[in-house]
Amino acid sequence: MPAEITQLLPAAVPLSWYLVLSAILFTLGVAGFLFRRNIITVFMSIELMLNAVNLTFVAFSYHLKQVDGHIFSFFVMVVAAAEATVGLAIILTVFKNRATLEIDEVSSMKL
Amino acid sequence: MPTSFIPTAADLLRLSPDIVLTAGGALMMVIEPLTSAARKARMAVIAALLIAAAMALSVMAYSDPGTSFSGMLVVDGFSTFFRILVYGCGLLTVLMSVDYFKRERGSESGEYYVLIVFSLVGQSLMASANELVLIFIGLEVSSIAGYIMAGYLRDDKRNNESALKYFLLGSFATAFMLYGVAWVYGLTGSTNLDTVRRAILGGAMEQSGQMLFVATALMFVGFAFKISAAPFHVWAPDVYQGAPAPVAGFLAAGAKAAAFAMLVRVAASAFFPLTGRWEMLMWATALATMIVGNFAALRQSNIKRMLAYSSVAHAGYILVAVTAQSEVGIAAVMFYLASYALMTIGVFAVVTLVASKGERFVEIEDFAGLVQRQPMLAIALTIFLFSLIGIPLTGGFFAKFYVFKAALDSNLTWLTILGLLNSAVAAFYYLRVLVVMYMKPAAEGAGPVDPAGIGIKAAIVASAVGTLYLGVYPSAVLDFAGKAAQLVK
Amino acid sequence: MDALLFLTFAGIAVLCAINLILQTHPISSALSLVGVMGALAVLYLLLGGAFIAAVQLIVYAGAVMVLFLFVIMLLNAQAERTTSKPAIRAWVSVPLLFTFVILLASLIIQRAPAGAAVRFGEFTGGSVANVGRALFTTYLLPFEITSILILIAILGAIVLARKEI
Amino acid sequence: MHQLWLIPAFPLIGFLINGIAGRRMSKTAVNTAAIGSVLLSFLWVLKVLAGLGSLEDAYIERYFTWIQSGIVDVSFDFAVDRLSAVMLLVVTGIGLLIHIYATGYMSHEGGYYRFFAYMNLFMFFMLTLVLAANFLVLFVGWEGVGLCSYLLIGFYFHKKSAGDAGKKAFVVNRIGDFGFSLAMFLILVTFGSLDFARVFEKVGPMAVEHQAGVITLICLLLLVGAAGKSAQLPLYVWLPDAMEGPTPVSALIHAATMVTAGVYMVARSAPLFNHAPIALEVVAIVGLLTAVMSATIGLTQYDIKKVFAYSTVSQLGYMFLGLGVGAYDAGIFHVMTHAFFKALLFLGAGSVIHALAGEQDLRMMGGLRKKIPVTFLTLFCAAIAIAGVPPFSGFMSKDAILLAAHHHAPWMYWVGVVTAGMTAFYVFRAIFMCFFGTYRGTAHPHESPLSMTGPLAVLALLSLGGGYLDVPHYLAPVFGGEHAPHETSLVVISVLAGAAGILLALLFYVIKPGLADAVSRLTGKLYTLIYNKYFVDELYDAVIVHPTRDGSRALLWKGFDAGIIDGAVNGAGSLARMIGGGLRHMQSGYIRRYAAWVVLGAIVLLAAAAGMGGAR
Amino acid sequence: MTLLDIVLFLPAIGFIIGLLLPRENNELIRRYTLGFSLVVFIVSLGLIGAVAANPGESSFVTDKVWIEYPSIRYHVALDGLSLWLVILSTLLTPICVLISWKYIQKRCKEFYAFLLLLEFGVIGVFVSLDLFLFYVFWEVSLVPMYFLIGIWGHEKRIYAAVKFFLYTLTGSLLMLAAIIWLYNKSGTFDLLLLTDMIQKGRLALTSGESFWLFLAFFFAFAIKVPLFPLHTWLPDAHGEAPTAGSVMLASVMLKMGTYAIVRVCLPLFPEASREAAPYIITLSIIGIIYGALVAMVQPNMKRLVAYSSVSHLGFVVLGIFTFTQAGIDGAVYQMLSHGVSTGALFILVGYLYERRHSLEISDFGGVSTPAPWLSTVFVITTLASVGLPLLNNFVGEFLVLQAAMQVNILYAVFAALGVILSAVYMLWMVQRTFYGETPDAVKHHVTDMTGREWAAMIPLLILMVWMGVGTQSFLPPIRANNQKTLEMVQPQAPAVAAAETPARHAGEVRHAH
Repeated sequence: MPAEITQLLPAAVPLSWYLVLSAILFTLGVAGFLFRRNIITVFMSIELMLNAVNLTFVAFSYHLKQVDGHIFSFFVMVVAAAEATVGLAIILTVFKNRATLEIDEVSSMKL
Repeated sequence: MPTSFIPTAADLLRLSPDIVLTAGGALMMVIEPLTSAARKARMAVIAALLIAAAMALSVMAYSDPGTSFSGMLVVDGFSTFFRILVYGCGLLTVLMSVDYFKRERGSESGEYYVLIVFSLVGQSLMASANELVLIFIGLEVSSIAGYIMAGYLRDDKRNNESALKYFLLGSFATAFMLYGVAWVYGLTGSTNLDTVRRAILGGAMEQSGQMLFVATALMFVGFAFKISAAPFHVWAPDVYQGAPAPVAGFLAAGAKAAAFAMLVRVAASAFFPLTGRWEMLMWATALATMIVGNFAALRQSNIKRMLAYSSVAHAGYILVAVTAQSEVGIAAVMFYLASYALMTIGVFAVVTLVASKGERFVEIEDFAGLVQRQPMLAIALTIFLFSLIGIPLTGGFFAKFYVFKAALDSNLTWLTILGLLNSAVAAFYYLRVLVVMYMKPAAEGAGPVDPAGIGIKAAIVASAVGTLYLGVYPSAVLDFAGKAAQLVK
Repeated sequence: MDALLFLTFAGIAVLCAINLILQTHPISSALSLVGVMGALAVLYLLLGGAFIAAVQLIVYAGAVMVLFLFVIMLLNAQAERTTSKPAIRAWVSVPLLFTFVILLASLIIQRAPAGAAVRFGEFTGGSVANVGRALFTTYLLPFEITSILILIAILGAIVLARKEI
Repeated sequence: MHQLWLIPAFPLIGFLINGIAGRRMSKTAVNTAAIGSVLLSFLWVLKVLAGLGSLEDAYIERYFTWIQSGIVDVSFDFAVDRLSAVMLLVVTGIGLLIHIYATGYMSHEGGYYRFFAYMNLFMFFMLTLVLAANFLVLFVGWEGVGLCSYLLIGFYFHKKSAGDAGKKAFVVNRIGDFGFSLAMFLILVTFGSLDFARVFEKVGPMAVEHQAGVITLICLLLLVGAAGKSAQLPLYVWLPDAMEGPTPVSALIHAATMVTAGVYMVARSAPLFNHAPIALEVVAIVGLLTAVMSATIGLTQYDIKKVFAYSTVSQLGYMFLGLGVGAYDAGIFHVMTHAFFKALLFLGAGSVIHALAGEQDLRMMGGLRKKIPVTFLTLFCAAIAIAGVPPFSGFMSKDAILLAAHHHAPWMYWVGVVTAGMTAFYVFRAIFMCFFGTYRGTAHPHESPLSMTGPLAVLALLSLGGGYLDVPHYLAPVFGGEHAPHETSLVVISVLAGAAGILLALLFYVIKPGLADAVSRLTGKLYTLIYNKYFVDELYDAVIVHPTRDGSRALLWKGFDAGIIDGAVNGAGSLARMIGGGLRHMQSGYIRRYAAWVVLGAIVLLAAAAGMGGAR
Repeated sequence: MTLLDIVLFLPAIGFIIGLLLPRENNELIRRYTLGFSLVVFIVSLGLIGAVAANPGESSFVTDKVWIEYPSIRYHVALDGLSLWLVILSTLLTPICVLISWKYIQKRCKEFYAFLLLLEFGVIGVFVSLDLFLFYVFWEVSLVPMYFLIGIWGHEKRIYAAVKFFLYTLTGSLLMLAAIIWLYNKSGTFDLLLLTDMIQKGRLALTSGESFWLFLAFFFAFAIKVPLFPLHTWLPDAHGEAPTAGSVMLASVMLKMGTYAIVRVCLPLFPEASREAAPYIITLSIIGIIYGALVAMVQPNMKRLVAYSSVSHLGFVVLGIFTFTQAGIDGAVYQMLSHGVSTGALFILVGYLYERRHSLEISDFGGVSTPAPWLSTVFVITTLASVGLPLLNNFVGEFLVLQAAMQVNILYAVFAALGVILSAVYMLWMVQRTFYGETPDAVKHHVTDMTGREWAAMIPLLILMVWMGVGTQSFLPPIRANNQKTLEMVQPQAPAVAAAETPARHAGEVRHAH
């Protein structure tokens, strides 16, 4: 690796870099929710948002020199897993009734 | 960090209602497949007994208030009030669901009651948790159970859609909330409400006040979603309309009460130092919520949807009391939720009955001539609707009264006046149901309403009696709420 | 060195996330998500989260995402049709999202607590032992509650999907 | 105690008997109750007056507190003084005669009992009016007689014109009452009492600047009231229409008694008017104008009762002239004599109408002199009385007024004289058209029964000799004894004017019939104007009635009420629904749009939070 | 448990018993309601003695805690102001039962139950001395009336009922805000206590505050009165309501507004009331004339009477805001008179409707011929309504106009115009309805009054005359109470009033001149 590049970069990464990365990932998750039309992809976008949150937890945990943040992200993973189970089950029923995964076609109730 | 993970006796007592419910729920899951189809009604009885036991235990637990599980859980008046409230909602929902599933699916289903029981655990945790992550987990327990219940009739398109919308949007909003929690954790070094509060008072504010404020805003997105405050209410009409009527009642009453409990506790304990700056935002949210709920409800023809909008509007009234940011306000929130739970469950119980198999009759016009077809049912519905309007001698009146009293106490004069005018607007759409029910003849072919089972009858009578009781003698509940409103000693 | 590692894996995560959004076929999206998760696992390691990095890979990227893939396969989900009327106009959403991310990022850059910069190996509190101890003492209650969550999830799956398909 | 209250109480009892049970009673019983009650009342008047003796001062009886509140403290009091004594005698006396007459006249009419019930009720209110010891009790009688007038005018209620006339009478009277009641309120505010005695006591010592302002205002408002009741300009329009009622009613109410209530009231308030010379002047001018104007209309009418009705208006004008020039006694004197001869005129006319089975048009009469001689004779007596032929009653009273007018302002005298000439002309015109020439009608005239002719005879005697009752002198203690000096030349002139009128009538209608038509053609438009009563009714309709009614309908009701207020109310409702319609479009049904709302909300919140959070 | 409590709660008990009666047996329900309401009336007569003996003070006081916090008390009492209004309510209820005997054929049970509930509500409004309790009753009375109009009304009944409900509710919600505000300031809802605090200066309101509070209260009351231009719900409500509904609405419920102005607005906000008086008087005078003019052109009898109510109630408001003894006495007396005579008018219009099934004046004519007694009674009632002396309305109008003259001659002049106009529209209606040719439709359908109909009318006819002549039976308690109110509104008033009141002259015979 060329030394110039190494020198351009700081020796240690500031905490805010992690946090900004987290924010970007979170926003990308939101964007996924808004732009994708496949229900499963939309759901995956939510998972992306949760991942971003986890990164924040872990980053702050480092900053605070505590273990608690890790525990929180662990809980978030469990929740995500549970959500995934239920969510996919719901998606299954929707698919069975409508034979589509197009999110905009699940819009019979409105106004 | 405690050295032993063996909980003390006091810890267990304070958690006992949830323990009982969890254990009972698990047990029900075991015996459910072993029960013959004809005897599934037993599951409802077991669920009811469990909930009743949990109620009793939460009263007992209150005899020894305090925190437990390393400050995770707090048993105080506030949490006890909401525990009993959500258990009550659960109990009434169990009662009114008995006939519903028999009618819709031809047989009872035990899992439904297990879900109610588990979701009550979640709601009770939302009310009694003293730690943001535990609150989050409680919220997820309650919500995930809710998602499943909303889509319980899996062959019904409306149920599917309702569940999907509720699930996707719910998870979406919770992610925001969680992001806020993460920030709060980073900025204050803790997620324990008391510690957070101390940290904020102790200097976190000076260091990163702006971020902290934004973090609360992120959390508020999640809270506002759950209490269906505008503009985060968008899910509510679709979900309530699509969900089975008893479930819609449960969501509108119990889930909303728990969400408010969580909002109030977080706002009044951890972020109390910040709430002063939240006033303008809360003010606007409360007003927007009332307006959106009431005005949109004017144009609804489906009664479940109308009630959903009305539920949004009521959230707005409650937010008025939250905006007041005083103990009087918190007491008003508590009283309001109690009476709102009774009347809204009552209304949904009546709707459940009138709707008939497949929920065919859920248009307002389908209530025509109800007073002749089913006078007692009509009288009960009248009581609930008057309570929703806020006519004296019903719980809804005192609820509004306390809310606006609290608002005026905090000099929110304009919000009060706008809120009162809003409730005049609200009268219009409730009156429409009354008009149809009393003043229009029954439509051709509208036969007698299905005979009501004992469960739903009990639910309706209990809600009506409760609504009237709160309307005539609100002191008992209000006194308790008043005492419990002091969240931070 | 730290910076380089960070930038590399941050880049991977962001690219994968963007790919997740751009792909129309759910399987591509799912695989992108796995990529994000993997990259994040590395970042966790950098932050001293040994346990969490492992869990991220095993449970999240491994189990949960497999579940996703499984369902996608099961439903034989196709790529999104392009003709469908867009529900959200991009010219509304994109500026909105940019505002959102710039708001957050600028706030973080300007106001985030200026602690010590992150150096790999400086903090090792996220070991399995530490996590385990905290989980069974301070966080006993939430931990137990998550079991209910799992129970409900199982129940939900049964209720909604049993005897189906 | 002389139990004054019995005087009105008798007719009231008669009213109650006939009103409640009359329908089931025989005619005899109805007659007994009706006439008996009035007779008892008359006798009781005589007894009371006899018992009270000379009656130099007012005699007051107090009964009970009626309304007491704040400055208002009014009790039900009756009083008698010489003024009311005269009125009592006239009212009960004439009333009795007319009641008797009516038994004959009404014998073939439906609603016989109802008629007498109303008549008795009228007597009750009229006597209350006369006996009142304060303004409010007077007002009770005042309104009451108006009511009875309304009821009796509309007696033939199935005829639309009768109902209209009744309503018109009531409403116009109400306009008068409007003035009267305002005057009352002002009196109460100014003097702190409504008792005649206390008010008049206080008016004397009052400061002069008050007299110019408040008292004049009070008097003018009283005049409005009096003008309404006594059919003076511009409120006279109801009286000619009031002839829709049965003829005895016209005689009793619209000639002899009720219409003179205004005169009585002004005379009663003389102490007030004496302190308001401007008001008095107005009274005189109004009276004079009314007298002239209605006399001219009387010249052209063909309905026999209308002729006499305009004549009544004209004579009432005379009385007001008398009051206005300060000759209250003369005015009251004329009230009395007028009661005699005008009642007689109407009753006689009634007898004619009765004979002709309802015919009232003079052009359909003629030559009845021989067919109904008694009626003719009595009517002729009345005619010479009203025409001012000496030495009969009309001459005496009218002369007193004219002399006083000359004393006050000579031009008033001259106008009065001209009017007297016209009066003589139109009365004799009626007499001649009716009784002379040849019969032009189709009915079979027959003389009336004794119950009708009897009262006619009595009234004829009174008309001829009534002038010798020296009323002005008797009233001296009430109004003070000043009289205008007697000037023979003036008397002669007025008598000549009357004679000219009679002769002219003789020329036009007996000697050369057809001349009248020629004259009317000659005067053309003027004649049309007068014949149509100066188009006053039409004017009122066009200026007041129609604009009010149409304006109320179009502008107030449809425009303001339904349009603006309800429009605003309903508009608010529609607006709310519109807002609701807009708001529910947030609910597009698309999950992703919902998410966009959440994001939008979150961004707004965050931006606000970042903004506000930065403050610290 | 005082007699007043009994009178108040009897109708509520009757309501509950009524609900338990069998739905099919209409005759039983009618008889029961008639009997029950008569009992209430008779019991209520027992209230008169004690109040008349001590009119300036509260009698039959019950003051118990209802709700501890906020301190809401069941505080009821009766004084000279409320006494007659309570009696009027109890009297009119049995009359309403009588007149509905034939009129109401469908859903009898509910009808009579609502009637009793309405009685409960209105009595409650008149006797509560706790603002909160007052508000509760205020709203409670709204509900049965809403149903009475909405279920048993004519074609546009639903529009009318909803309009009525929303109009009133909007006003009363603002009142609720004001009540709460007062409570937050003072810690009590008790009217007497509040009055005392304000009079003694212990509750200091800035003039801005008291102005807005006054306005909030007054707005609610003005809608109920209804004061121009808030009156447009009234013609609709009256026009569409069943007879009994119109009667209760006109005779009792409108009085709730004016009663409340005297009871609440004046003592609590004396200065604001005084400042607002010219504007309110102007509005009320506009209302007097406007109501009369619009009444004049109404083709529908009930709407005509409704607009006449607007006009008559204008007198009441005018009287109140003159702040003179005579004015307020007259206003209260006018409330009662209007209750009797307009109630009677609505009853009679209802009789006509029962016969001809129309309310359009043009569908009638010549009714006098087939129904002379009906027409006689109608005319008497009309005369009472237009304020003929010796009948009831005259007294109130006289006092009010007198008071107006005391304040400003122009007030009196314009208000008196209303008296003229009332004669115009009333007599015009009488003439078009009862006089003239009798069309066949009328001849065939219209019959004279029956015994039951007489029974409903006779008490009212007696009252018209009694209240017109024997005012001393009614006025003294009213006067005594108003005197107290006046002292609060105008601290300097009592001395002046005493000087103005002429002493009653002694001796029966007195010679003048």
